[in-house]
Amino acid sequence: MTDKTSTAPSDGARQARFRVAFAALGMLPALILLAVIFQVINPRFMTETNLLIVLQQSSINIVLAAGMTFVILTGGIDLSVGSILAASAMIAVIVSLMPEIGMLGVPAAILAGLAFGMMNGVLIAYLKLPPFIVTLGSLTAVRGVARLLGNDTTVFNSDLPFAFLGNGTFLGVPWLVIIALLVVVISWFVLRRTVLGTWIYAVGGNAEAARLTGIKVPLVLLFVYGVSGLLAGLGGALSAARLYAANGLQLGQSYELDAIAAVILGGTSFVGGVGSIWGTLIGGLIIAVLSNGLILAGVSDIWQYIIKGLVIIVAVALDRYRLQAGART
Amino acid sequence: MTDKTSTAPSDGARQARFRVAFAALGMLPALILLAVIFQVINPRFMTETNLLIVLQQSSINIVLAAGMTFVILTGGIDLSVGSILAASAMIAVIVSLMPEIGMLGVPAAILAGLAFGMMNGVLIAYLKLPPFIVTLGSLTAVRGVARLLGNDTTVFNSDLPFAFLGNGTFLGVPWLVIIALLVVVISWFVLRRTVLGTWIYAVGGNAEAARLTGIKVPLVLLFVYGVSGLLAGLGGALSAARLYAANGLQLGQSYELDAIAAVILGGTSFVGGVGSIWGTLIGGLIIAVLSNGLILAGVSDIWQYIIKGLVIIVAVALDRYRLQAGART
Amino acid sequence: MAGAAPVLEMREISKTFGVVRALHNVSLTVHAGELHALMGENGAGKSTLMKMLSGAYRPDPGGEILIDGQPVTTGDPIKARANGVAVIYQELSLAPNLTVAQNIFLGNEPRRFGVVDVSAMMGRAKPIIDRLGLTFSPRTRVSQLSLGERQLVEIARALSTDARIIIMDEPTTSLTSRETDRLFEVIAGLKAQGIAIIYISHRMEEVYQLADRVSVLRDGGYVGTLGRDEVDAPRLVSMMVGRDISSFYKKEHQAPGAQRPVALSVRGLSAERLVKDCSLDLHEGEILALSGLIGSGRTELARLIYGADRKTAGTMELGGRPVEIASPGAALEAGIAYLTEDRRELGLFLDMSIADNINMGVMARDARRLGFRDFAVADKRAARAVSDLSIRTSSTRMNVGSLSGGNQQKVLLARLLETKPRVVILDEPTRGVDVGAKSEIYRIIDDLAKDGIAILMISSELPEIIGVADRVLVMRDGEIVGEVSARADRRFTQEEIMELATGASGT
Amino acid sequence: KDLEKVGISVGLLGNPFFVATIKGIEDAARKINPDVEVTSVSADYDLNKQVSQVDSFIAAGVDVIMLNAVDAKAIEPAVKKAQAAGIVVAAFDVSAPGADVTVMTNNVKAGEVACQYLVDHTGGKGNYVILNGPASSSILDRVEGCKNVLSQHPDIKILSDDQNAEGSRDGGLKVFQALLTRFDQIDAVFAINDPTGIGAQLAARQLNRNEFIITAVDGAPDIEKELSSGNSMIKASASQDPYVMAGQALDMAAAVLAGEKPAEPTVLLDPKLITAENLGEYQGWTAAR
Ligand SMILES: Nc1ncnc2c1ncn2[C@@H]1O[C@H](COP(=O)(O)OP(=O)(O)OP(=O)(O)O)[C@@H](O)[C@H]1O
Ligand SMILES: Nc1ncnc2c1ncn2[C@@H]1O[C@H](COP(=O)(O)OP(=O)(O)OP(=O)(O)O)[C@@H](O)[C@H]1O
Ligand SMILES: [Mg+2]
Ligand SMILES: [Mg+2]
Repeated sequence: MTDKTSTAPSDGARQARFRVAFAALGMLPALILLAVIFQVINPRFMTETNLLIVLQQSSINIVLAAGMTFVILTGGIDLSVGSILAASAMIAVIVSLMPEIGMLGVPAAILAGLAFGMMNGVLIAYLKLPPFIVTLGSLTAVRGVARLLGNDTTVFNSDLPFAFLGNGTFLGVPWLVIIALLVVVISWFVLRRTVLGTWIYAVGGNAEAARLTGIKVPLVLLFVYGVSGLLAGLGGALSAARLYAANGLQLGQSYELDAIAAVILGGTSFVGGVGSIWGTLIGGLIIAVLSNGLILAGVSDIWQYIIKGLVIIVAVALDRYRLQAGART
Repeated sequence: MTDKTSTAPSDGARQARFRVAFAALGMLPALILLAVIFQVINPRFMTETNLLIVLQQSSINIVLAAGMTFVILTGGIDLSVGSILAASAMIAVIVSLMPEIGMLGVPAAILAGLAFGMMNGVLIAYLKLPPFIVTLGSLTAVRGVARLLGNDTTVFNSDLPFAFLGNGTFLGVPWLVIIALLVVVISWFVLRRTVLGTWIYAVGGNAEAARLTGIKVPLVLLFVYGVSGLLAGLGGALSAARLYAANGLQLGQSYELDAIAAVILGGTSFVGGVGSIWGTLIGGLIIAVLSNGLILAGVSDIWQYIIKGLVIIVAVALDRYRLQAGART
Repeated sequence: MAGAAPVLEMREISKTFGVVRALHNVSLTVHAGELHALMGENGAGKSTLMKMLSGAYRPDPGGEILIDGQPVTTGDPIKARANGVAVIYQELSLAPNLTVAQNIFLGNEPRRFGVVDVSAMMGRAKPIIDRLGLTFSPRTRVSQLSLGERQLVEIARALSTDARIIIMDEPTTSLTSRETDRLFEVIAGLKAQGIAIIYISHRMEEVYQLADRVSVLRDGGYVGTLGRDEVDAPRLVSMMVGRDISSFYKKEHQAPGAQRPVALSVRGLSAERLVKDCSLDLHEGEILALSGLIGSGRTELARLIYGADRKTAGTMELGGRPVEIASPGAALEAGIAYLTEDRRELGLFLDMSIADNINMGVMARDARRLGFRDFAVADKRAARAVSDLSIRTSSTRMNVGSLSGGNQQKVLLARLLETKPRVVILDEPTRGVDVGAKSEIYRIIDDLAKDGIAILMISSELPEIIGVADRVLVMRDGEIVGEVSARADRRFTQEEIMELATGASGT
Repeated sequence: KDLEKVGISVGLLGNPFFVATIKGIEDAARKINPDVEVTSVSADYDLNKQVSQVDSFIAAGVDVIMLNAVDAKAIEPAVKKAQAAGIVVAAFDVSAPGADVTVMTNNVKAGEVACQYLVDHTGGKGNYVILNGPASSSILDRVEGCKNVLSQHPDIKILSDDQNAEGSRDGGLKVFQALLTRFDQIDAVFAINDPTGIGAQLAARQLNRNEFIITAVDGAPDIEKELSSGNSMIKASASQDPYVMAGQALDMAAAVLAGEKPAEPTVLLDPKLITAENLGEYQGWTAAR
C-alpha cells in the first residue's frame, strides 16, 4: 500500500496536468484549421497585413469577451456590454471635443463603463435579481442613455486626440491589438494568480459552498460586473478612437452575442466555474477569422450567414469529439 | 405519532398549496400595477380596442415564449427562434402563392419550424453540444436560409388565404389571441399533466439523476427544441398572416430576446427545473403593455428605452421583495 | 472537566422554516477538549442546530450563542470562523471545479499582496494531508474524486483552520473503516489539544467509542444529555425514537446458497477507468455485499452493471439469458434497479415534490392515454410509500429538498421499490440514515430478499455488511480480489474482509 | 378635419437622418396647429413592430400617420387598415403602396449621380467596388441606379457588390479592410451611404491605400466635414434633404385631411450631388430653419 501512496499522486498529477494542457489547447486546432482553409482559398489570407487586420478587428470583441469571461465564470451573464460600449463611446467623443481636456475622453469612457457595470452588479449581488433580466434591462436603458447623450445624432471628431489608440501602431503592432492582449494577460493574472480569481471560480462552482467558507459572494459578483462594465467602457473608447465618431443607437448592437459566443466557443461553461481566458482569446479570434476570411474568399453576404452559423457549430462539435478521443487514450 | 401524521399532511398540504398559488401569481401584481399607471396617464389605455391590440401584439411573442419555456425549463436556451420565424414566414408566403394549395402555407411553415428545431435538438441531445452555441449557430445560418428563400426580397401576397389568422376575429376576439391562448393552455397541459412534462422538469432539475432514473434525456431534449422550433414556425405563419408578407432579413430580428425576457420575467429559472407557463404569459403581457402604454402616454422613443429597461428591472425587484415578504409571514 | 467554564453555550435556540419548526428551544453546552456527540433521528434538527453555530443560518429571535461566555453575532460564516468554529458539513460543500488544495483553503488562502501563495498553500496542506493519509494529490480537481474522497477533503478543510470548536456532521458516512480509524486518531489528537468537538453520527459504535457526553434531539426538541458512563444502546435508542427497537439487524430470510437459481451473472466486466475483469454471480433471494476501501471501484462496477457508464468488455446474463444493457432505461426495463450513493447530485430532484420523486421511475408505466399522468395512482403510491417507509413529512407535495437526509434516502428507496425490480443494487443504502430508519431499511432489504429478489449491496460500514449480507465480495483497485462467505458454524468477520480489502494478507 | 394628432413611425429613430425628418414634420405641423400632438416611434426595421405601431396609432386616434415604411411592399395592409379608420397616411423617404401622399428622394437617381461622378473622374474605366448594405428598397434603388450608369461603360469592372457593410462606419471599415486585402487595384468605390463611405476611407488610410475615390449618398453632417477637409478620398455625396422631404409630406397630408386632393400624390425629390466645390451652398440636415 505504501508504494501506491507514493507513486499514485505524482502519476495522477502528471496525467492531470497533461489533460489540463490538452484541454487548454481548446479550440486552437479549430482556429488553425480555419486559417489553413482560408489560406488555401485565398493566399492573401496569411499575409502580415491581413493577419494584423484580423487581430485588429477581433480586438474590441476580445476586450468585451474578457469581461464577459469573468461574468460567465460566476455563472452569470452580461447582455448590456453593447449598450455600455455605445454610451461610453459617446462620452469619449463628447469629452474629446472639449478643448484642453480632450485626452480625458478615454478615462471618462472607462469610468462611465465601470459605473454602469457597478449598477448591474449592485442589483445582482445585493438585490439578488437574476443577471439575465438585470442586464437585459440595462441593455435597453443604457441604450436609451447613449442616444440621449448625443440627442440621436452621430457625434464625431476628426481630430480625436486619442485616435492613435484605434489606428496607430507601436513597433508595427496596432495599439488595439496591444491593448486587447494586455487585457487578456491581466485577466489571466487576476483569474489564475490572485485570491479574488480563485473566489470567482469558487462562486461559479458552488455559490453556497463559497458563502459557507466565508467568501463575500456579493463582493465577488460586484467585482465581475464592474470589470465587465469597465472593459465595455474601454471598448467604447477604442471604438470611438477607431471610428473618430460614435452613434448612440447603432454602435455596439448585438455585440453581446459576439462576446458571449467568443467565451463559450473558448470552452467556458455557462454553468459557471469552468473555463479560461485563453479560450476566450481563441474564441474571439475564430469569430474574427471567419468574418474576414469569408469576405476574402468572395462569399456573398447571404452565404456568409449560412457558413458562419455552420462553422460555429462544427467547431464546437469537433472540439467535443477531440476531447472524447483524448479522454479515451 | 399517529395523530401527528394524520393531521399534519392536510395542514401542510393546504399551506403548500397556498404558497404555490401565491408564487403562481408571480408577476401578475406588477402587470396590474403597470396597467393602472397607464390608465391614469391615458384613459384610452383600458378601452376594449386597445386591450385587444395589446393582446394581439403580444401574441406572437407569447407563442415563441411558450416554446422557449420548454427549452429553458430543461436548462437550455434557444436563440434561433427569430430566424426560424423569418424562414417559416417566408415559406408560408411562398407556399401561399402557389395556386390551389395556398392554405398549406400554414402547415408548411409549422413543419419547417419543427425541422429546424429538430436539427437544433439533434445537435444538442445527441452530439451534446452546448445549446447556446448550437442555437447561436442556427440563429445565423437559418437567417441566411431565410434570406436565400426570397433572394433578399420581400415576398408578398395580398390574397393570403390564411390572412384571417392574422387579422380576423372570432366572436370579437382576434384569432391571434385565440391561438396564443391555445398554445399556452396546451403547453400547460403538456407540462403539468403529462409524463413528458414531468420529465422536462426533471431533466432541468437534475439531468444526471433523470438519466439514472431511466428517463431518455436526449429524447426529452429533442422534444423541447422541436417544440420551440415548431412554435417559432407557427409564429412565422402568424406573422405572415398578419403582414401578408415576409422578409428574410428583417423579420424576427432579436425576437429571441423578447421571448427569453417573457420567460424569465415570468419567473422561470435559467438553471432549469423551475417555472411555469402562466408566468410566461404574464411576462409576455408585461412586455406588450409596456410598449403600447408608453406610446399611448406619448413618451419619446429615447425615454421609452430608458423607462422600459428600468421597469423590467423594477418589476423583478418588486417580485423578489413580494416573495420574501410572503416567506416571512 | 465538568468544573471548567464551557467553551460553547447555545441557549434557547429555535428555528422555523416557513411552516416547519425545525428546532424548538434547544440548549447545549460544550467544554474544551470534550467530544460531545449529538444524536437523534433523521430530521431531528441536528444539522440545523449546527448551522446556527457555523453561521449558515440565523436562529429565531430569543436564541443566543455564547463562546467563552461572550454572546456572538449569528448568521455570519465569517464571524463564526473568526470565533474559531469549523464545520464539516453533512451535505458536502466543496467547489467541484477547484483543486483539493484550493478547496481546503477556500476563503482563507495564504496570500501575498492578494496573490495566492501557492508554495505556502502546498506547504500548509502537506501536514494535513499526511495526517489524514490522503492518497490523492492536492492538485487533483475535486470533481474527479469519489464521494468518500470528497469527505476527506471536507475534513481536511476543517483541520486547516485553527479552530477551537470543530463540528463534524456525519463525517464518516462515506468512509470505510481504515479512513475512519485514521479520523479517530486525528480526533484524539485534537481533543488532547483542548479542542471541543461536536460529533453527529448515526453509527452507534462510533458514539460509544468516542463520546464524552451524548445529547439527544427529538422532533426539534432537546431530550437529554448522557455522560460517558450512562450511555447504553437501549437507553439511547429509546431517547431518540421514543420507543425500543428490539432487533437491529433483521435477518429472517434464508441464505439461499447455490440452490436458488442465479438471477444476475456478470462475466469479465471492464471499463476504461478502474474496473478490470469483474465477474460475479448473484442468486435470487441473496444479499451479496460488495466491500472495499474508498476508491476501490465498487460504485464504478455497480454503475457498469446498471448501464450508467460504458463498458469496454464483459457480458451479463439475467435469469440465465444474455442481456445487453446500454442505458439505465434498459436496465430498469430488464428489472435491474440502482440506488445511488450520492443522493443529492445523482438521485433526487430537489425542486420537485416528494410525490413526483417517488413516482419518477414508474410514471410512464402508470400513464393514461396520450401520456397523461394518472395523479390518483401517483398520489396513492406516494402516500403508501410514505407510510410504509415512515418518511417524515407533512405532505407528499412538499419539495423533497426540505426533507432531512435520512428521509430523502427513504424517498429514493421508495422510487426504486416502485419499479418492482428483480435485481437491486444498493450503493450505501444507509448513508446518513438514523438508527430507526436504518433498521427499517434493513427490514425492507430483508423483505426483498424473502420475496426472492437478488440484492447487491455496497457498503462501507462493516458491521452492516456482517449484519445483513449472506456473502461478501471484496474489491481492490478495480478488481474483485476475493470472497468471504458464512459457513454453517460461524459468520464472517471484519478482519477477514479488511485483510482482503487492503491486501494485507499478501494475496 | 383639423390636424390635432400626428403619429410618426420611422425605420430607426436613432439615425440622424430620421431625427431630421421628425424635426421637419414637427415644425411643419406646428405651423398648421401650434397645439398639435406628435408622437414618434421607431420600428427598428421590424415589420411586425411597425404594423403594431400603426395599430396603436389607430387606437390612439391620430389624424395623420407619417410612415417611413420598413418594407416598401409589405406595409400595404397596414396602410389600408389605417385608412379604413379614417386616418391619412403619408409616406416619406420610402414609398408605401396606397398611401395618400408620398414624398421621397429619388434613390435611383442618387445612385446614378454618385456613380456618374465616379465614371467622370476615372475616365469611364477601371475596377469598381460597390459597398452594399442591408437589402432595403432605398438601398436596392441606389445600387440599381449606380449599376445603370456603370453598365454603360464596358471598361468598368465591378469587383464586388455583394458585401453587406451594414450601413455603418464600423461595417464599412471592417468590410473594406478585407476587400482591400483581396484586391490590389481599385479605382472607384460607391458606398450606399455616408457612414459606410467614411468607414471605407478609415480602412484605406490604415492600409495606406489611396489609388481610388469614393462617393456616397446622404449628405449627412459628417460627410460635410469630410468634404470640407480638402484631403478626403470621399469626393461627393448625393444629398437628400430629410427635413424638407418630411415637412413637405406632412403639408400634403394636412391638405388631404382638410379635404383637398393633391395634384400629384407622389413627389420624387431629386438628390443634389454635393462636392467640396458646392458645399458652401448646401444647407445640411441640422440647419436651423
Ligand atoms: N432549508 C430548509 N427548509 C425547510 N425545512 C428545512 C430546511 N432545512 C431543514 N429543514 C427541516 O428541519 C428539520 C431538521 O432538519 P435537519 O437537517 O436539521 O435534521 P438532522 O437531524 O440533521 O437529520 P439527518 O440525520 O437526516 O441529517 C427537518 O424536518 C427538515 O425537513
Ligand atoms: N468523474 C471521475 N473522473 C475521474 N476519476 C473519478 C471520477 N469519479 C471517480 N473517480 C475515481 O475513481 C475511483 C473509484 O471511485 P468509486 O466511486 O468507484 O469507488 P468506491 O469504491 O465506490 O468508493 P466510495 O466508497 O468512495 O464511493 C476513485 O479513486 C475516484 O477518484
Ligand atoms: Mg443532518
Ligand atoms: Mg462508492
